[in-house]
Amino acid sequence: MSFLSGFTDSDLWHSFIRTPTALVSALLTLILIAGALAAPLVAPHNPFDLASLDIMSAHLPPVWMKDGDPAFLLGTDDQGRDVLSAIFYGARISLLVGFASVLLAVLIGVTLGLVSGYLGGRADAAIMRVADVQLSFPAILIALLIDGVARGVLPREAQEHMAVYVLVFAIGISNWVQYARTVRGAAMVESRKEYVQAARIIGIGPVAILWRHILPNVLGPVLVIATINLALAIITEATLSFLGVGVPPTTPSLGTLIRIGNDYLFSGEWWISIFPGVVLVLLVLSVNLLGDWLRDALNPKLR
Amino acid sequence: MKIATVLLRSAAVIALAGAVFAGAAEAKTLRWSYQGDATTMDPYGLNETFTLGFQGNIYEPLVGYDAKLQPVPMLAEKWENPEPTKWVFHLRKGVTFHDGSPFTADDVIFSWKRTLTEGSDMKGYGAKAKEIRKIDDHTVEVITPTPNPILEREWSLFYIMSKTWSEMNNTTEATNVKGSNQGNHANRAANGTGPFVLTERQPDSKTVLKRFPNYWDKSIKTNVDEVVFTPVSQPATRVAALMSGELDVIQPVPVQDWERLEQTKGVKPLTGAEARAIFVSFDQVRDELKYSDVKGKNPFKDVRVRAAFVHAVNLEAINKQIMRGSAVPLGTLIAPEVNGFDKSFGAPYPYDPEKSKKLLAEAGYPNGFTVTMDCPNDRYVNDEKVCQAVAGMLAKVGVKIDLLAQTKGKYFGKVLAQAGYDTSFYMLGWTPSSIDSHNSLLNLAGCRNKETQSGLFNLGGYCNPKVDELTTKIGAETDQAKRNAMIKEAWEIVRADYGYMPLHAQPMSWGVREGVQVVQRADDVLDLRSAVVP
Amino acid sequence: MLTFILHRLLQSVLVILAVALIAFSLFRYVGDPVNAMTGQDTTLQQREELRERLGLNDPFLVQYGRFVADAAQAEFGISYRHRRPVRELLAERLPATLELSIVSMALALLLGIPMGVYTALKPKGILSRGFMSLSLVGVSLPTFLIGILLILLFGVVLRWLPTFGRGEVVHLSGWTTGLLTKSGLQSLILPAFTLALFQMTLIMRLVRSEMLEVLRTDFIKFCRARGLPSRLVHFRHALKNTLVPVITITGLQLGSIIAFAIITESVFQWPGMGLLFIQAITTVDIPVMAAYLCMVAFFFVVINLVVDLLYFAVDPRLRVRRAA
Amino acid sequence: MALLDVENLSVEFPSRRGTFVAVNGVTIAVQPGEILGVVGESGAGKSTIGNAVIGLLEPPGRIGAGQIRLDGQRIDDLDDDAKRRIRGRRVSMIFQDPQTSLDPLQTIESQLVETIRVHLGLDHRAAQARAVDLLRQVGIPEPELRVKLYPHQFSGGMRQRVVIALALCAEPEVVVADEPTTALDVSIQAQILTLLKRLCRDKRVGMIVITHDMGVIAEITDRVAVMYRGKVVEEGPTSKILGDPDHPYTRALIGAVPRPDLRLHRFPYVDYIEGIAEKPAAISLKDHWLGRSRDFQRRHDGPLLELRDLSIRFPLNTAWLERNRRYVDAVKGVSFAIREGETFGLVGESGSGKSTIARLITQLYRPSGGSVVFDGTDVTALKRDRDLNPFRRQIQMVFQDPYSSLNPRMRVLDIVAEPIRFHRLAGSRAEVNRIVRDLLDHVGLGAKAAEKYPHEFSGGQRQRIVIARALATRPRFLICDEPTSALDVSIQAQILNLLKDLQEELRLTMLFISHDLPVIRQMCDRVGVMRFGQLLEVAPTEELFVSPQHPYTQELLSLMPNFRGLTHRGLDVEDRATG
Repeated sequence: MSFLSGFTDSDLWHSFIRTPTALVSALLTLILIAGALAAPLVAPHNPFDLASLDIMSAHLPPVWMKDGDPAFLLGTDDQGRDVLSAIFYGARISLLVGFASVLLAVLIGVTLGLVSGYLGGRADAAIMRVADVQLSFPAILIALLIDGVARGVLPREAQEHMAVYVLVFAIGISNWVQYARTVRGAAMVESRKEYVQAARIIGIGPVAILWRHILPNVLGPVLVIATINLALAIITEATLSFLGVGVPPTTPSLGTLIRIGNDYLFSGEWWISIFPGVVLVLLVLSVNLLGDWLRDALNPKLR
Repeated sequence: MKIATVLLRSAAVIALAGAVFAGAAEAKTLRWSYQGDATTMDPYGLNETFTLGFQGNIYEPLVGYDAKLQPVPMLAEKWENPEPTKWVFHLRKGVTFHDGSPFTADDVIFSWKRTLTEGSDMKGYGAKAKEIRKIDDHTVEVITPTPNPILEREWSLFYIMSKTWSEMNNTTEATNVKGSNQGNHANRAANGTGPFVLTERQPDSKTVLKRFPNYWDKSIKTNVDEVVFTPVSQPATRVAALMSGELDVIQPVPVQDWERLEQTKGVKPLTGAEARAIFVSFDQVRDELKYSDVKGKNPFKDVRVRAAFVHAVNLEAINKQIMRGSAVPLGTLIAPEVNGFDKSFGAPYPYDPEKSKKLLAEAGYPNGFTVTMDCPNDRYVNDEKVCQAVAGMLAKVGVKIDLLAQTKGKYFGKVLAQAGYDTSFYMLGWTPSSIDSHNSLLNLAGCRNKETQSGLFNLGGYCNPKVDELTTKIGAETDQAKRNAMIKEAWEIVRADYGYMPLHAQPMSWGVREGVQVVQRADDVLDLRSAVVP
Repeated sequence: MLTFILHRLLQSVLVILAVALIAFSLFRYVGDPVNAMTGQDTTLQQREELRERLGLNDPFLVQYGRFVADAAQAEFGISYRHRRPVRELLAERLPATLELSIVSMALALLLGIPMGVYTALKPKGILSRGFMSLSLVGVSLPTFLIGILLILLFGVVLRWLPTFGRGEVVHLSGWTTGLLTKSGLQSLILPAFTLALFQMTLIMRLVRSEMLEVLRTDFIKFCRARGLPSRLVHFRHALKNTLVPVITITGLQLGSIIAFAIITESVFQWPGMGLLFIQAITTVDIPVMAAYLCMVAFFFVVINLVVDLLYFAVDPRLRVRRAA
Repeated sequence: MALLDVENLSVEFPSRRGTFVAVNGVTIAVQPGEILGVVGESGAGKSTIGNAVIGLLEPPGRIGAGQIRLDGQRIDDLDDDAKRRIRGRRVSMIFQDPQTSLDPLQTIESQLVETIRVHLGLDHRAAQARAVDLLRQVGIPEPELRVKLYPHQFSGGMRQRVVIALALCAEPEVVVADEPTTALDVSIQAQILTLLKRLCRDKRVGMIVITHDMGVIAEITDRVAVMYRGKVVEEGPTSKILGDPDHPYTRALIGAVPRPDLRLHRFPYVDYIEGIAEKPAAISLKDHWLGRSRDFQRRHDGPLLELRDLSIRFPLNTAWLERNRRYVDAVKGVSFAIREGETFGLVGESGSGKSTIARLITQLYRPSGGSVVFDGTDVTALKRDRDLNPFRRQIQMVFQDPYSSLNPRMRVLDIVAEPIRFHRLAGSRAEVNRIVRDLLDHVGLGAKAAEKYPHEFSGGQRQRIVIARALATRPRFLICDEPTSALDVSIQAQILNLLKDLQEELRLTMLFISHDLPVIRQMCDRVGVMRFGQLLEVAPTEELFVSPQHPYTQELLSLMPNFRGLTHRGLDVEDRATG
């Protein structure tokens, strides 16, 4: 209650409602997320249900073009999948992968960052070495490798259903370092502050201090990185799909849809890749814009 | 348009890169691209159609194929098969290798020996001769271990190397990935008797061939002086390069891009049915499927289930929608071009989902079941898409397919013999290298048998002794009529057993610049002897 | 200083070893190389012999040990697919990738830094907003899509630029360059731009935010209070102080550019290491894959070292601290 | 007509919460060679005047009304370039913190030369010569060599000299010095002030010194303008303003200044500033919750706290080999004892190790030698939290910076309640809330403060919260580490009053750490003087101030600003202090 009023009164809120780009992008993001979540309700067809696909209705153009079929607003792909529905469901997967992997990265990164920032010494050295090693590898490669391993070690039956989680894992693992470094820096600053010393004098243990005192104060930058990385994760997923290690084609994500559509760019069946492409760009763009605004808004120096 | 011309010229500059001899400007150049590179220049390095096909422009066999894949004299003018296990080849006189050294019987014998060296992947070819005797400089006598009626066909890709050259360059053994890597020279350089000379070789990026001025056959109709070969793996990029005029011939063209090529002026698609048959099959050996929700038994051991699957798939639809009508739907495992094909067993099974449902119910799976399908996603034309379509159609009769589509590396690593045929339901394609049914029967329809190498690619383990019997006979039968009768019988048995779910003979699909003439051979090989550029 | 470098080198060796170890633990899952090395008619025995010859049947640690031992002598074995020493192959491909990476990095810097400075100095300007949103569109498109669209536009529709390959290259003692020929330069444009786009955005935004920070510091205020013209204040004082973090990121990005080249190279058929790697994956060419991964790791380590050294050049405070 | 005339100047900062007028109709003037002091507390708008004069108002600030004239010519309405040319050339500025006022990546020389050349258009060589000369003038030894160095290679004082050199390098007519000595140690302060004074006289520069420090005013200014809430409430010759102020605010301000020369019982209550109403009613410990803090029974009858030969060293570098590790001795062999109920003062300049001692006593650091004995128990020997917590409860601390010593994300309620909850000092949640409210009320914030967040409070109020938190464990020993050095003088007076009251009520034992001798004198019974981690001498406060033994102590005392002219009106001086 008081929190809410406190929020609506906060500078963050005011800069938000005063920044059109922020408003628009937030709105867009919400719409897309809502659409993705409500896919089963809003989508005219279920593109993941193979039995419902009729290959004879494949490659139909959008409804407003010649021999377009009103049943398929944005046309169909090579399997007779309704592109519109595929987009809804695909966005769902892309977002799932995006959010889940970011969440994973944040969990790992923040935890390690806090530990190494607060404890310092050996733990810090060790963690940061690992970070360096990992940094010496670009996310995309790491994701590729981890994906390879995961597919190797998982029981093959599982793979179909695991594919998404494998991706989440791969992308998540490949992105934690950034958080760790940021949080570490922030945690170092915070832990030197006197309110932390006060807590220690009282006798409060490290875990409680990290959790109750330091964590809340380092979340700002994390939030910013997270938004930017959400966009990045979605792109990464798409790129991995392009390299052929994405989700199975029977349950395509936006990235997979684009990859499939790529094969038809020249054949004039542009709608198969362009529509998902547009949605992907819109999604990523709006998330990026949000992150952008958030970064400036949360940076007191810029206010 | 002016810009366009300028840049076309600059494109030509690209193509002419490496041209050194005088008059390069007027030289007729063919700029050619394939989705991958010819893996090696060593004719015994890899037994793979494209690699050997490419080398076929530099090296030559004793007996080759014409445009119709019928045997034609190459380095052997005449040959006869006087006794079941004895062949005599009369070698062409006055033929010289690119380095000027003359071609003699010694080269044939040397080459034969070389195919048997450690690094060689053509041991199978070498093994077809027990001994090769030199009668005179231009006659050799080949003793086969068993009667072999089609040796000349089976050796169509056994190229002859120069003994002297190989010895001079210390490449008397086939390229080997281990040890001293003898023969690495032959891997990068070449010295054949063919119409083209290898002048530049940058693996995966560029290979340049030049016309061999004193090639023995003056009658070939090509007017190409120089060939610049650049592999381009991304289909989109490849097609773009053709349309932008940077290439003259590309293969393959994604079938869905044909329309576009037809509409674009200056280029056109070139298509025909390939000798490669694409099919799906079932694990009929294990007592319980590895990847299925049916436990304790193997539904595919029941012919009704196999039949149900076969009848549930609408080949016409797949052909129309995914292959754009370019494939030839099949009811057997060989393409029409393959020796022994016959409509009687080659026509597709009728599409009848109702029957499928009924059969499944009879077999005790009224609600179908779930099985994982292994499928490559970068090996055959639209392979992944076809698998999806099959999955979709099976879903309609209640069978749920989990599709595991992987790159060929992973896919073959999983399903082939070395991995113990680790699959329950898979897609595969096959071109008999001899363009003869026997090869397909032996590899695909024969009961698995490590000793006789029979059924090596029979990943589902379909087995019917009658077929084996016939296959052995066919292998030895020298009377073509009798032989083809037996082939027919064998294929009919396989069909009746529903041992496989044949899909289609996949299309060859090339793209060429307007005015460029090439002959499209059913084994998807581009024989430059017939290439003509405007 | 010296100890620092040594320390770093030691660390880098560890990194590379770790990378190799990880890489090797993966190779068991990427498939069976033998299939890519043999034709369909090759018999089972022959395939088995081949496996034996390649030592693929040895335990994983043995293979790893062998690899490390060889790698120590810059010997990465023979490519299964090309049947040539991997060293040669990499040496052939290195120039292409480096040229592409460095050119696109330069592109990213040349465009990114000025744009960043501008957007920082005129945060509210129309042009700045334009840059910002434009740059965002840049990062919001998957690289491969950008590449294909560029090909479609400039290659097929306009026919201005070549769509693939590296054009004509000039050989200079073990190095090949496309920078000296018309066609080479033309073919460089599209891939370099595709590759640079993402980095450019990154750098621009980094410069912007850093610049904004610096512009708020006391010493800048003092510069103004001394009546220095804005030109001096912005470029002599502010920009130079901005560069320190920019150097780090640039360094790291150069690394990830080399890695991202994988996609760009496979889209534009650029004959570089990335393409080699991708093809190695599909054909399970283990020696190539291992060598490539180690190579990339090596690059990163070297780059990081260079970055650290650059700090000393830029920031006098470090010099002293290290000295002390 | 003066050198610089600021006439009826108003500066306003528009914001979404309405326009804030930082400077409101201010009129001041400076003559050549004259030093005008602008004194006031934070938020009074004094710095804004400086920025307005130099023409560098922080956006969105703008001049609402009035004029600024230099030699009678208006400079506030010039275009940016003209303003730029005046800056540094005719009007220059000196900033508070020498650490951050110099470009870290450029040598002193390049920064000087660049400025000189911009304004005087000399060639490079001449500019160099002038740079060296300037450094000599501001008293930097071996200028020829030092000029090649980078800022970080100078000590704080030296840097401030460099800053001054930079400000003066184009012979400006007016120099605005904004808190020029606040960031420096006492000893350095004095030097810089004399330097400024000298330069101002020699070069006939008109100088505006902006400060909150009456000491600085008394030291160097000729005239003073006292600012309060954006207005100049009183202006006149320094002696007059300090000796016989007319305006009640001025009086209050002066009354709040701790005197080195006499000890007050309580500081006069200043009714001009935000914060609290009257002194909170004294509490009877018998029935009050805090009263129960008397419940520890003395274990033995020695001093309550005793430091025995306490030492700690910090590693300078993290070398692998033990032998190349270098250490700094932050505290070396310090021993002293504090009796129950007394206030012990520790004085010394920054880096003398006094704060380190506080952290050693509170177990934030583990000593590398010696021991801390509290109430007969060697606390440093204890390892397990279970054993330590009772002592942690008894020893609490008040920190220097009220802005960083409160967790910005926690409500005041939770901040103050945390120790109570942790040490289970209250039965029910309701009781906790009651206690917290009571505490807040007691430190003069009022119970409703509990629901708010720290950022809603001013520095002084925050310090009260900090004190409330410290009291919440019902401690017996309170450490105050520079509790007021971040606060305005009037706020400081109140906090010091509060601490005095609490100590009397709760019979707290206190360790009071400060660099500020006058404050020490007001608060402490006995004082220890520290330098370089060592304790130089310990003596009863009055004794120390009257007859210091150690030469360093004498030096410190000699550096204290003299306040002889300061009015004594309305101070309640402790009788025993007159001596």
